[in-house]
Amino acid sequence: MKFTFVIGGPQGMGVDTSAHSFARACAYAGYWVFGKREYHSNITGEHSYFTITVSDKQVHTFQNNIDILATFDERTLRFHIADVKPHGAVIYDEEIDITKYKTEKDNILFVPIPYNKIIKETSEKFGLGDIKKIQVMRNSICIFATASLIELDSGFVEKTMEYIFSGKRKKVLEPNRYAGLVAYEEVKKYRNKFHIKMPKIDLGRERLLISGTQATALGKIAAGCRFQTYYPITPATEESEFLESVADQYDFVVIQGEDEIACIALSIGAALTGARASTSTSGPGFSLMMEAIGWAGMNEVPVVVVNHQRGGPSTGLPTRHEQGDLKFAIYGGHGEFPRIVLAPGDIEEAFYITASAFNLAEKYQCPVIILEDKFISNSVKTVDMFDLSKIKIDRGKTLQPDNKSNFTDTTLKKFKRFELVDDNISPRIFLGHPGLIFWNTGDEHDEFGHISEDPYNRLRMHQKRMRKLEKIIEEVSVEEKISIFGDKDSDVVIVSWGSTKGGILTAYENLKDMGYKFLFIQVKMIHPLDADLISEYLNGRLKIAIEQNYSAQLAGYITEKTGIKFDKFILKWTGRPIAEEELTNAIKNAITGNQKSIILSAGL
Amino acid sequence: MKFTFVIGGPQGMGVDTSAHSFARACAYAGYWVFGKREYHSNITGEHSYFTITVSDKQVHTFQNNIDILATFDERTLRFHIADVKPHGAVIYDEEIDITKYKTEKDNILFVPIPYNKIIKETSEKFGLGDIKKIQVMRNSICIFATASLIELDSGFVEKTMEYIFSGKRKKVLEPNRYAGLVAYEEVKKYRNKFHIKMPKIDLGRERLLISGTQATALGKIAAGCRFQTYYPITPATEESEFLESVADQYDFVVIQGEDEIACIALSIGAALTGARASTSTSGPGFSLMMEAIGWAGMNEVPVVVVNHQRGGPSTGLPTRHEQGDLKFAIYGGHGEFPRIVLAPGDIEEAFYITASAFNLAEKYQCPVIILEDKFISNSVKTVDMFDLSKIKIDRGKTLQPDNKSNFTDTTLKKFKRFELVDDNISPRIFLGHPGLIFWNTGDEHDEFGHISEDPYNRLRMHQKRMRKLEKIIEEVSVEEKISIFGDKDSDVVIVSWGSTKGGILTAYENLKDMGYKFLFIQVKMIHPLDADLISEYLNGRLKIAIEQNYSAQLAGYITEKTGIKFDKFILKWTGRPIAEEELTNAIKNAITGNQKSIILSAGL
Amino acid sequence: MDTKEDTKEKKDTKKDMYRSDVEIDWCPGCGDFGILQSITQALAELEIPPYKTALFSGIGCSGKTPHFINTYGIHTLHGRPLPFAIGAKMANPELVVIAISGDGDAYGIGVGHLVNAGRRNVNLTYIVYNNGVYGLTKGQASPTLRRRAQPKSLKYPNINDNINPISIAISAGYTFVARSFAYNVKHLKEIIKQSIIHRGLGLIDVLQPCPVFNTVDTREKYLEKIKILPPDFPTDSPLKAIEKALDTEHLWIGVFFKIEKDTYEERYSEILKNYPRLSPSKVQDSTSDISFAVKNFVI
Amino acid sequence: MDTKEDTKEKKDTKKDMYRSDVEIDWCPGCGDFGILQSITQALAELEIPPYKTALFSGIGCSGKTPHFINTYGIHTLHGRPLPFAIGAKMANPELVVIAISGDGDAYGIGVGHLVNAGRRNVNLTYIVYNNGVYGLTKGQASPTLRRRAQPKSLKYPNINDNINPISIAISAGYTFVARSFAYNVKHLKEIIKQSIIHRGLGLIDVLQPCPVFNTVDTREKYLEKIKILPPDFPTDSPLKAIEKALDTEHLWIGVFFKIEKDTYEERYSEILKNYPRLSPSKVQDSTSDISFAVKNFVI
Ligand SMILES: Cc1ncc(C[n+]2csc(CCOP(=O)(O)OP(=O)(O)O)c2C)c(N)n1
Ligand SMILES: Cc1ncc(C[n+]2csc(CCOP(=O)(O)OP(=O)(O)O)c2C)c(N)n1
Ligand code: SF4
Ligand code: SF4
Ligand SMILES: [Mg+2]
Ligand SMILES: [Mg+2]
Repeated sequence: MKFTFVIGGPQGMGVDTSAHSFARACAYAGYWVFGKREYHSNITGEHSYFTITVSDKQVHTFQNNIDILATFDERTLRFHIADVKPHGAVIYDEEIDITKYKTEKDNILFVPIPYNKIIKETSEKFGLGDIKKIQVMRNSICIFATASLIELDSGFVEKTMEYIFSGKRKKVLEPNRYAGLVAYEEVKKYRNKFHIKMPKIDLGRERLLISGTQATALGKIAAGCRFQTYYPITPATEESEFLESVADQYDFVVIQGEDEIACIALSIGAALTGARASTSTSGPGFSLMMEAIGWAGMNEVPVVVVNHQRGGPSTGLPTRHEQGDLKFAIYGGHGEFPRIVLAPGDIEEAFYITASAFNLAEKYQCPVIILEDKFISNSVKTVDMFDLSKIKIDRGKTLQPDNKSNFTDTTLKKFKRFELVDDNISPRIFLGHPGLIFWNTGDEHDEFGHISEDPYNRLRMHQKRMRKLEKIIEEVSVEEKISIFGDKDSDVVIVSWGSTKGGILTAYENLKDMGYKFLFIQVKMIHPLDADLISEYLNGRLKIAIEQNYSAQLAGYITEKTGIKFDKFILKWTGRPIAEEELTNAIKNAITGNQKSIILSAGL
Repeated sequence: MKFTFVIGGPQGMGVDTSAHSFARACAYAGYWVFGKREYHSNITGEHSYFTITVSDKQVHTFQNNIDILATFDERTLRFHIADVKPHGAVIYDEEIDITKYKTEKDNILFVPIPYNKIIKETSEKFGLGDIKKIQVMRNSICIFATASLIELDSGFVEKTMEYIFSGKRKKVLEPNRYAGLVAYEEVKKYRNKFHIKMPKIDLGRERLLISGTQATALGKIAAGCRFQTYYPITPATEESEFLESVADQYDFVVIQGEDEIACIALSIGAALTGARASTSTSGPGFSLMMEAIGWAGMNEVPVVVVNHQRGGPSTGLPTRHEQGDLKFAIYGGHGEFPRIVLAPGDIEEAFYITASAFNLAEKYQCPVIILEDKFISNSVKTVDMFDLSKIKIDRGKTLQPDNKSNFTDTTLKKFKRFELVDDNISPRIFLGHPGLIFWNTGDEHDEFGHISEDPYNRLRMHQKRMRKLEKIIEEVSVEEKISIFGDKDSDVVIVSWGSTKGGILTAYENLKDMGYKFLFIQVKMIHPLDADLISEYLNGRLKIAIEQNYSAQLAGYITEKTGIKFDKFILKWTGRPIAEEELTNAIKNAITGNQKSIILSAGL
Repeated sequence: MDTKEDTKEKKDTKKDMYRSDVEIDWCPGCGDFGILQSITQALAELEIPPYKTALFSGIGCSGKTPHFINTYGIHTLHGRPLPFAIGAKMANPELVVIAISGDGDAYGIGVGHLVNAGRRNVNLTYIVYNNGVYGLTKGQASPTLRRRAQPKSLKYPNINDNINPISIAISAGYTFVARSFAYNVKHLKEIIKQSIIHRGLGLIDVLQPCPVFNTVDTREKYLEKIKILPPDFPTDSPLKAIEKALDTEHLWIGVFFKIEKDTYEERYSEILKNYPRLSPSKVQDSTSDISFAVKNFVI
Repeated sequence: MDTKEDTKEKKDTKKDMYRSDVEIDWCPGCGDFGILQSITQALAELEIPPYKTALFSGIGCSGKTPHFINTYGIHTLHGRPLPFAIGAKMANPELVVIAISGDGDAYGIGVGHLVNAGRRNVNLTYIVYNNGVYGLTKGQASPTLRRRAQPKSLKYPNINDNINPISIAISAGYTFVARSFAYNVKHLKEIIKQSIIHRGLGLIDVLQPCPVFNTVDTREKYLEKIKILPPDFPTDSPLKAIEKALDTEHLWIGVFFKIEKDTYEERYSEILKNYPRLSPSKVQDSTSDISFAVKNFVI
């Protein structure tokens, strides 16, 4: 059982909240959900919508074809009706003239809702006054109506309403519940005309309904990060705002800097004191951070930078999805310095990879860049409760201040912060370490951190830093570098990164049923790249790259490192993620057809 | 005939000037010179030195082995004496105890100069007072002494002195000339012990003695660029300061911005008005410019950015040489946008490529990045007079305001600045074009330049921009993309870019005599890369990459685009350029030996 | 510019011509509407031809303004409208140039450009939409939000003090410094006109209610505090101006400061004899003779 | 910090301990020597243990200072010492933090941070070496160089006006604003001490002759113009302070402004109950329980 629900409306009118309540109600009933948000770079008025795919098994991505379209304005109806499946249902305002839509789509169920009537009745009952001012109630009505149609117990919806209308908003709970229940009753009469039913499932275990930004923030908390900086930017801000909301509990210093240059500098400054420190941003902010990321590379400072990618270049499509910053993350900043680039493929990985990023940063003493993308960052999903036992704290070669050490100020020692050691990782101390001092500089430096222009020192210091990349490839486990899915016997291999993972896994299931198989390599540690490891899987197979950018950036990087070229490309850069059906088809075409590049464009 | 002269001394004490006078005097005598500067990131006191290689034929690079070491302090002697060739000469202050150097180096000629005696005599003659305050005169003495040793007519040195001591400095001309001529006489007695002689050559044509930054500035002037912005940074500043010095003559607006972000924004603003506009910087500034370069890519604004590369990452080696920013120039900035990356290989090309960059920028309406490197930017060289007839102005599809057009304000038209046309180049007008208006935005936009989040518009607009890259590859001539040197029948091919060109050409000549040959591909238009063109030369040959960075960035980029891997790497990242001898040896070893990477480190 | 042509244009300039056909997507009740109207009215009343005008904006709700106006409209980067605008103005001084920012844009990420522009006195007008929040990113505190204020999006009361843009602009060297109120279109329009006419760099700080996110600085709160500077207020004294700007009891609106000083264009015409006549926008279609410039290098 | 340990340290603190063994490569006669001496003397007299002190500098001749001093010394990026320093201070409030810039660093490329730091009142001292030029890049005009001045490296007289750092800092919210003279080590040292002791953000603008490049603001010229603020100068009035800062006849040195206001650290301790005790630098070696944070997501 799997179906897709879409709700839309003017931005700023509660669509987000009602979509979230629907997802939550389904989750309460024991189902798995995946919710994707599409919105404009605008505060009030533009059309935004939410697509929620629900199933009794884990859902990894969304579908374009709609089973239930829930609307309360005509624009949403007009925009989305073409995508409603045969035998699907449309919830609409009875005051809208539906005739033309009905003739267009004669195989779907139209469920009229007397929004104004119910709102009026509710207003009278609770003395709420002018119904024009409480139109936002349409959201609750719409959700209850949907629940009713699919026989989702109204109790689950009520429970989400109680969750949402709490605190300051508590006073509107009862009217919303009342209006909703009226609609719930009203719609019961359509149940027998509709095929989707949602009986309660008992899973018997705790899960989370969570977004990518939230999972990332949790990863930071779990890993002991206690210093976050940010400058507001879509779609990254939510991560920091969530951290602000729990700051007190975790002694978490969250600073809104005056710009992204300040943010990265603040975090590097904090990291020097031993704090696990991070900053989160998106494309434009990431561009501004490059000079200082290079400084961190030069001074071997562990700092974690999360780039929640959005459509580029420049301001681009600020609220839309893209995977356009990969090469920039790998090569950004003048000169050469070691860094690690990680890419979680889903919301769970956003948590686990973020947490482990701090270990990598401290073990290899370099900046770590986490590339998320808007489709992960802003989507919500039901996931199993995060397992803290999978995370260990490893602070690398960091010398903790030894309070018992017996020094006096006259025994003050210069610490060789950049000692040339065999494994290229110099022991590290923090600012304030008793009895020791060191220097840092963005200039090439000697072992103490003093400026040195000596060519031989340069030869070794640059080498020391850059060789860490080889060490990282050697030491990081295969599981942290890549994930392998699908059929190892297949002569087709798909390589991808980031949020396409969910779609590829889902398409795999679909295609298996249709008789097609493939091996799927999800690259998680993209830089430094374990070229040998990946080559192994590429050689002798039809190689398909799937990416949400124009130039197939990961594929290009793999070719650079292995010399192996890809045969087929499935690409999309409309700012919209790839839906299950679109991807299933595209992969089938890539396997069977002879088009080299398949360019996708579905989705509003 | 070819020899190498080194002069050194504490920074800020006139070494630059005296090296320049020596080069100029040789040039006046009809010789060809190549001068390389090594200096610290310091104003006064650190050791800096100049290496000048002189020949009766064009010189493309410098040598590490010294024929004449001209010194007036002991530090310079100590630093460089090891590199003086057998039968070479050392000019030194007679007051220095030379014994230990003499025993170390018993096969060279030591020429003592009575600096203090001469200065004292001069001071008395001209009434200059305390000789401690006129020690800077050592420079002139040293140059005259050298000239005398090699029988360079003192008239040529006097002519350079007249050139240097002009304007405000004119009053010191006579004392310097006097002191110099005393030394000139003094040294004559050593002539018969030394083998290098410099009779006058009559070339019969005008040449220039010029640096890379100056040649770049001239390229801008020639191409009609009239708007330059800069923020001081080594080694780029000299380019802008030269433009300031001739600004009035050329109606050139040169603005020193408050930072590099302002500089690139100022230049883009100017470019929008139709001005040919540029900015010049080095690594750290280049990092800061990336966000706005992306804006120019998005809005198809022709702007030329020169990055005079220096040692990175971060502040790095601010006065030293490196080619570390290639991948960053290609991939810098979030998201994907078209740009062109050009790399001149010598000072002549710095002129011609800079001039043509403005045509490319306007024809393809995109930012053009010129990657120079400190070894080009700060070196000086005798070159043939630049040939303006080789440069044409091509402003691309730019509609000039038509003053005769008969419009009234009521006929004001919205201009489709981003019209979707077959060849992906929309006609362009400038701000202020009568009767028309348009919009620009860093957001994805429609044909008028208004924000659009429509997926189909996005699909086409992004494609329109990115497809310009293919068009560029198709249309730009082979000569502008690459230069081919050496032996086409050889089964060895060397690929390189930027300032290594001179060394490779010189090594070619040396190795030819030793029986080794190779084909040499110098890539000038690195991005977009004509992969097919380059593959043609790579296939079937032993492929050697020569670069002055750690990770062989060009080689990697070629592998990405062609799938072809390199066999051998000659790399250097000490901040010092590769000398003729070092490169000759390295290439020989790469051809004959089996070391995969040859890491070089010569030079102080 | 040819005066004959000019007169003809003036006659035909129509007020409504300045509004573009792009649908405005600001929230209902937003102060930005008043600013938009003030700008188009000011342009119309001054009869400046649209194609001679270039508006440069930053990023934010405010940043969308140029799209709604029929002039050349350049929507630049967050915090950077000033350097883009200055580049255009210096390359083509015939343009009437207006820069537009939000308060985050101008006083936060862009304040380095704001301060340094004060040293140049370029002849342009800088209008800052001051709503105390980062509007387009959903209501975080901007640099003008007071300490301890807590508009609806803030998780805890504002931890930063606010900056005083008037006093900063005067300290930085602006030669025209004013404040107005977004809902007072007439007042604002007059100030914009004055600033455009002013020979030099003008900063107009516009108090702009953001009813959606800035739930503390409401229209009502503003009306309580706003006071119009008296007509005889001396606008030539930086100290008096700063004193008024530091007043915590009232929010003064009007022109705080206005002095005459040579503009950046005038300063360049001291260095470049043909400037502004041969400005950089006048590119020739043939290569330029380099013989003067190579003089010193010729051997 | 443990008081007992403290006393012990104080006893052992030696003045010359603060000079590192790195050779100084400033030009002879440079004002930077005096500043360096003032800093080490101030640290010695306040008996601040080197390992509890972190100096953050920008890029320039000035930026090299930390290498010459025996404390943690972080030579950051051009224009960015403040945010690096603030990050360290907020993560470990036990550190004594000093930020160092040149005038190009602080008032040019970095002035955005300078202004925005004023809104935070972090407890640290910001020392700006004001020499009117970009020293390390060979003498271009800095933001404090006056209009029409032409030190030796300029191709034509300075085209920009100078900014007034004192008045900018006060407008931006600094709670300690002072000026001193590099050659007056005693005066400067005392001011540095006062600023370190001051609870809040201090800016010290140091008039620093650069004999090599700033050939117009020579020691002699300075001595003609410099006047020490009278002992009874009221340091609590922004207006009086700005008035003195705007004085064109004299260059006043001394403390212009000094007020008490809660520091950024104190503000965070209102939000975070365990701050500064459990500051971010106190990282635990085990994972943190996320159950509180996931509360709202649990299904
Ligand atoms: C470099 C960069 N960082 C962050 C953003 C995200 N961003 C978009 S609008 C905005 C704030 C706008 O606030 P303000 O300037 O006050 O304008 P308003 O929306 O309030 O008019 C920010 C931070 C961006 N576009 N670019
Ligand atoms: C981003 C960046 N731009 C430019 C430079 C080059 N640079 C080095 S020092 C300096 C100026 C220093 O001037 P100032 O801050 O006044 O310090 P001073 O040398 O005078 O002490 C500049 C521009 C740089 N290091 N980084
Ligand atoms: S968010 Fe605020 S500033 Fe932005 S449009 Fe809405 S009301 Fe106006
Ligand atoms: S250049 Fe000026 S500021 Fe720099 S060290 Fe020399 S004298 Fe001092
Ligand atoms: Mg705002
Ligand atoms: Mg300075």
